[in-house]
Amino acid sequence: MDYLIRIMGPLIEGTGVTLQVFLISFVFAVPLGLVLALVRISRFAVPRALVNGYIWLMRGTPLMLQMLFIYFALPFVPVIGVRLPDFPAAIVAFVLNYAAYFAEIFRAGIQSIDRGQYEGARVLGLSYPQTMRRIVLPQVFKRILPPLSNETITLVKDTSLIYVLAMNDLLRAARGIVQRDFTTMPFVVAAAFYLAMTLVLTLGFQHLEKRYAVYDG
Amino acid sequence: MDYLIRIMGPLIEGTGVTLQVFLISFVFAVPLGLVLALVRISRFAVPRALVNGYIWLMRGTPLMLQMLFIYFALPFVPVIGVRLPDFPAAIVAFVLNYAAYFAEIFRAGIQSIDRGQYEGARVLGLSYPQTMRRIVLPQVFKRILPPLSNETITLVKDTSLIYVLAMNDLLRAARGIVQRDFTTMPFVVAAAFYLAMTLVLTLGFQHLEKRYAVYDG
Amino acid sequence: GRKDEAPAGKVAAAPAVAIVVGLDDNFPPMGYRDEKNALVGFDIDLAREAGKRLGAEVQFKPIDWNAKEAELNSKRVDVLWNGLTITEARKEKILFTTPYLENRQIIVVTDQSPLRTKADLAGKVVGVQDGSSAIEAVEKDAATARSLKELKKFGDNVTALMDLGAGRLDALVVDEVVGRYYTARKPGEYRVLDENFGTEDYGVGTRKDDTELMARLQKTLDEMKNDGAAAAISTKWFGKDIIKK
Amino acid sequence: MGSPMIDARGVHKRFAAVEVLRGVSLAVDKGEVVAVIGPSGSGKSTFLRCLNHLETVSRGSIDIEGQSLVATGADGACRYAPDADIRRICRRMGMVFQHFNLFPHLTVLQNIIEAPITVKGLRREEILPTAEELLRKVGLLDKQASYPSRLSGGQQQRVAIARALAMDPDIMLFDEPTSALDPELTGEVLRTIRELAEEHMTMLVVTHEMAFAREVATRVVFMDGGEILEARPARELFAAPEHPRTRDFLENML
Amino acid sequence: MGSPMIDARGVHKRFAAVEVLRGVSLAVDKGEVVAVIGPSGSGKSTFLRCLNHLETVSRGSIDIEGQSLVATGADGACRYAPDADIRRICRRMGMVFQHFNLFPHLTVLQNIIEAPITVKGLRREEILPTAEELLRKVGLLDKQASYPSRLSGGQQQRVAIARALAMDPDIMLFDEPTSALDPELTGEVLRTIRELAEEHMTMLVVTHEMAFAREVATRVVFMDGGEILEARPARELFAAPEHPRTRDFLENML
Ligand SMILES: Nc1ncnc2c1ncn2[C@@H]1O[C@H](COP(=O)(O)OP(=O)(O)OP(=O)(O)O)[C@@H](O)[C@H]1O
Ligand SMILES: Nc1ncnc2c1ncn2[C@@H]1O[C@H](COP(=O)(O)OP(=O)(O)OP(=O)(O)O)[C@@H](O)[C@H]1O
Ligand SMILES: [Mg+2]
Ligand SMILES: [Mg+2]
Repeated sequence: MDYLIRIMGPLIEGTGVTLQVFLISFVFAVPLGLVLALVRISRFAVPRALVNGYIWLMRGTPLMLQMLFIYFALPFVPVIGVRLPDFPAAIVAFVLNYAAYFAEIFRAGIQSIDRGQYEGARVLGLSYPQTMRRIVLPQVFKRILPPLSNETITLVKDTSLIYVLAMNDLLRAARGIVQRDFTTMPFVVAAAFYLAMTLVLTLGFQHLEKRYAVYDG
Repeated sequence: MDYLIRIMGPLIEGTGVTLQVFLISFVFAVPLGLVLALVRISRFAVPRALVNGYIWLMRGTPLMLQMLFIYFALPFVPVIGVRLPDFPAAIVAFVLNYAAYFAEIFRAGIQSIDRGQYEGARVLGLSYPQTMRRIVLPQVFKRILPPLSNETITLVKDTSLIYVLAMNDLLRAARGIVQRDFTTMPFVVAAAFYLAMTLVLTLGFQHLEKRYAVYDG
Repeated sequence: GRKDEAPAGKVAAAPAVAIVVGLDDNFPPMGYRDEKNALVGFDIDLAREAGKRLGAEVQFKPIDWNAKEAELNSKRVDVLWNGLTITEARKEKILFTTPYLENRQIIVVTDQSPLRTKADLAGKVVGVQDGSSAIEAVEKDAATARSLKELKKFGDNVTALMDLGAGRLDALVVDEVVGRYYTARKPGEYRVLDENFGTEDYGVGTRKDDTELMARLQKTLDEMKNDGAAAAISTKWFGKDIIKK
Repeated sequence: MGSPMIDARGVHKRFAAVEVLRGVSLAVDKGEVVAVIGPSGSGKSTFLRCLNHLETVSRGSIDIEGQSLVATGADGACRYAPDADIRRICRRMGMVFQHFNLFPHLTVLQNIIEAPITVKGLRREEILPTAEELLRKVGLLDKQASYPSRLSGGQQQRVAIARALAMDPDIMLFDEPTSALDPELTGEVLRTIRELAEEHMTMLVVTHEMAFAREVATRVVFMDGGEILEARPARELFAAPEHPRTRDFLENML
Repeated sequence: MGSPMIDARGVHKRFAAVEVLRGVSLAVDKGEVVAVIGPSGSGKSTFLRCLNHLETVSRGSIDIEGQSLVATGADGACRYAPDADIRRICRRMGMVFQHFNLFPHLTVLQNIIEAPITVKGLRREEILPTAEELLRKVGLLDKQASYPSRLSGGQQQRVAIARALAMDPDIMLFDEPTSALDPELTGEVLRTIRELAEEHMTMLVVTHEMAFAREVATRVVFMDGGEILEARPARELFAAPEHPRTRDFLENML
C-alpha cells in the first residue's frame, strides 16, 4: 500500500504525458482527417490520387517507423526538412498517421449519406460547402461515432509508442519502475489508469450518441 | 545493393513470423469476435454483462500488458492457469484482444440490419440460428468490410508487439540489424515489406467488396 | 539552439558549453529514476562530477537505447554515457574514452538450476537483452553459442529474469553490474555461475569528429580516477572500488 | 371443415400505455378473402401481426386451423402454446409485408427456395419445379437470377408473394401489399392476389385499395380505434355502411 | 409578363447509351398548374430534374423567367450559364421530392429556416414570422419542434412543401409528391397543393393521381418514351385523349 503511493508520482506524471499526446494529436488529427476525406471524394483527380497514396502509406507502415523517420530522418530531407524536438515530432507523427485512419472513417460516413440530402440542399440554393457544413457533416458525425470511438481508444494506447523517442508516457513510466524495483505492480496500476481513461472516453462517446439520438436516421 | 541482399535473410524470416502471428490470430479472432457479438446482443443478461466487461477490459488496456499477463501471470491464476510457451501466449493475447474489437464491429453490423429481415425470415419459419446464419450474417459481412479492413491492417502492424516476448518479427529483425550495423536501411526495407503486405490486404478487401457488390443494400 | 533542449534538461540559463548526455533512464544501477522521479545512478554521478570539473552544464537526455546512434549522429545528444560497452564495431562509428569500468558478462540462473558451467548450457535456452553487448559476447564464444538451443533476445532484462523464474528460460547473460543489481533484490532466487562470457570495458562515447570534446572528457576522467573521486562514486553504488585505472 | 381457419376471440394488445387492440374477434373460414380497412393507426397491422406471433397478445385467444396458438383462461392469464408448436402452427401462414422484406443478398430464385430447403429440409431438386411454377405464375420466370434491388417495386412484391407461397401455406396474410407501389405496379400485384383468390386460398388482406376490396374480398372488415366496427360482405358494406365511422371513412377516401 | 415562366425547347437527355429525353418542349405561363403524367420510365422525373439543373441536358434550351439556363447553338454545342447565374436562376424554383429529402438532424422549424438563413443571409428573427405563417398554412404549427422522423409521411411531405415555399419561389416543381403516401395522407398533401394553386403559384406536378390532375391542373401533359405526346387542358385530355398511347394509359389505370 505504502509502495503503491510511492510509485504513484511517476505514473501520474506519465499519465499526464499520455493525455497530452493523446489530446493534442486527437484535436489536430480529426480536422486533418476530415480535410483528407473531403479531398478523397472531390472531383479533382490529382489531389485525390495523392491523398489515396498518402492514406495507403500512412496505414501501411508502422507508426513507430513513421515517428523515427520524422524525428531522425526528416532533418535531412531537402526543402521540408526540419529538426523537431521529441514532443512536436511525436505529435506530428501521430497526427499524420491517425488523420489517415480518421479520413477513412469520415469518407465512409460521408458516402453513407443519402444522395437525396445533397439534392434537397441543392434545390434550396445551398452551395457545396454550405451543404457539407450545414447538412451533411452534422449527420456524418452521428453515424461515425462508433468507429471513431474505436479508433480514439486505440490512439490512447498507441501513445505509448513515444517510448522510441524516450518520452515518459504512462506505460514507459511503469516499465521504468518495473526495471528499477523488479516487480510487476506498476503494470497493474498502469492498466487501471488506462482502463479509467478508456472508461471516460467510452462514457463520453455514449453521451454523444445519446445526444444525437434525438433524431433517427 | 550487396548489403541489401545480405540483410534480406533475417528480414524475410521476420516477415514469416509476422505473417504467421497475423494469420493465426486473424483466423481465430474473427469467429470469437462473432460469438462475442452474438452474446452481446442476446437476451441473456448475465452473459451479456460479462461480455460487455470483457470488451471494456480488452479494449481498455494495452495489448502489451495483456501479452505479458498471459505469458507471466496466467500460470499463477487458479483453475485456468496454464504455462504457455511464447508463441502460443502471443497468439492467445492477440486473439483475445482483437476479438473484442471485431466483436464491436460485428455488433454494429448486426444491429444495422433491418428488423424486416428478421420478420421476413420468422414468418417463413426460420429459427433464430437459421436466420442469423442464412439471412443476417451474409449481409453483415458485406457491410462491415471497410471497418474490418481497417482493423486487419492494424493487426498486421500490431504483431510487432511480440518483441516483448522475445520473438523476432519483421520490425524487431529490422531493429536488430539497425543496431548492429548503425544504418537505417533495414527500416526502409521493413517499411516496404509492410507496405506490400498492406497492399495485398487492401486489394483482397477491395476484391471482396466488389464480389459482394452484386447486390445492393 | 534552445529549441532543441531536452525536456529533462535543466532549465537554468545554459552556459556556452552545455553538454547533452544521452542515457537510457531505465538502466539501473547506471542510470534510472528514483522514487522522486529524479535521475540517479553510477554513471549519472560520474557525469555530473565530470561536468562540474569541465565547467560545463550537463544536460541529461533520456533516449531509447536502441536509437542511440541516431541520437548521437543527429546531434541531439553529444555524449553517450550509460554503461556503453567498447566494441570493435562501435569503435568504427563512435569515439571512445579509455575504459573507466570493467564489466563481465555473467551468467544468471535460478537458485535451483542444475546448471554449473558454460558447458551445461548446451541444448538450453539462453536469454540476453536485445541490443546489449551480451549478444556479441555470447557469439564470440562460438563453440558455446553453437551448442545453445536458442538465444532469445528480450526487450529488457526484467522480462528475461521473469522468464527465467517461469522456467521457460534456462540462463541469462547480462552485464555484471546490472545482473548483480537485480539478483540482490531477490536474495536466494538467483545464482551467478562462476564462469562468464569474458570481460569488456565501459567507455564514454562521442561523435567521431568531436575530438575536441573527447580530449577534454578524457582529461577530466583521468583526473577523477587519479584523485579518488571516481573511486568514491564506485563505493557509493557498488560497495567497492571497481574503477578501471 | 368444422373449425374456421382463423379464429380470434377478444384479442387485446397493449403497447406500454396505449391499448392498440381492444378486443378484436374475427373468424375466417376456408377459402374466404377478408379485406381489412380502416384509418391509419386503427390497429390493422397489429392485429395481423398478432395472428402469426410477430407480436404477442395481451389478452384473448387465437386458434389457427383448430389449434390453439394462444388462449386466455378465466383468470385472465394468457397462455401461449409451446415454442415448437407455435412455429409449426405459424408455418401454415404465409405473410407478405408492405416493404417486401426480401433478402437482398439472395437472387429471386434463392429467396424462394431458401425456406423450403432450410426449414422443411427439402433438397434443391425437390423444390425447384415448384419454385419455377410459382415464378411463372407471378410472371417473373425470366428474373429468377436477378437480385431484388434490380427489380421494380411491383416485381419485388410479386417475389415476396411467391416466396410465401413456396412454403405451401394454408392461409396468406397481406399487410398493405400495394401501398409502397405506384398505381401501375399496384395493378400487377392485385392481379396476382386475385388469381390466388380464384384458387380459393384463404386470405386476410389489410388494404387501402377500395377497388380491390370491393372486387376480390368476400368480406370486408372495418377497424377503428382498435376495434372491429363492421364486418360484412364487401358489396353490402360499400353500398350501405351501417356504422357512421365507416360512412365517414369511405366518403373521405377521394 | 411576355416570356413564360418555364420555356424548355427541344430538351434531350442521354444516360450513357440510353436517350431518356428525346426533344421535350414545354412552355409554362405564370399561374399555370401543369400536371405531367405517363408510364414509369417515360422520363418525367428526368425532365423535371433538367429544369432545375439536378441533371444536365445533352441538347436543347431552357429559359426560366426569361433568363437562359442553357442554350444549344446552331453548332449543337450546349452552353450553360455561368455557375453563379445558374444558382441565382434555380433559386427561383422550389422543388418537392417524392421521398421528401427533409434534413433529419434538424427540427421542422429548422428545416424551414435553414436555407433562408444560410442562402439568403436573413436573420432568424426576419424569417421566423414567415416560417410560422407557412407552418400554419400546412397545418403543422404545433409540430415545429419535432424531428422529421417523428412525423407521418403526409406531415413530412407538407414540411417539404413549406421548406420550399420559405425561399419564396416563383415556380414550384413537384415529383410524385404523394406516391410514397397512403391514400389518407395523400389527401392532406393534395389539399395543400390545391391551396397553392388557388394562390396562383406556377406549378409543374409529376403525378399518378389522375383525380388530382383532373381537378387542379390547368393543363395535363402526357409523356411516353421521352417525348410529350399530348399536352392539353385537363378536362379535354381526360374526356377525349387524342393519342392512342394516352388512351391506353388512361384505360389501364384501374
Ligand atoms: N411497437 C410499437 N410500440 C408502440 N406503439 C405502437 C407500436 N406498433 C404500433 N404502435 C401503435 O399502435 C397503433 C396501431 O398501429 P398499427 O400499425 O396496427 O396501425 P394500422 O391500422 O396498421 O395503421 P396504418 O394504416 O398506418 O398502417 C398506432 O397508434 C401505433 O402508433
Ligand atoms: N442516373 C441514371 N442513369 C441511367 N439511367 C437512368 C438514370 N436515371 C434515370 N434513368 C433511366 O431514365 C429513364 C427515365 O427515368 P425517369 O426517372 O425520368 O422516369 P419517370 O418517368 O420519372 O418514371 P417513374 O414514373 O417510374 O418515376 C428510365 O428508363 C431510367 O431507368
Ligand atoms: Mg399498418
Ligand atoms: Mg419519376
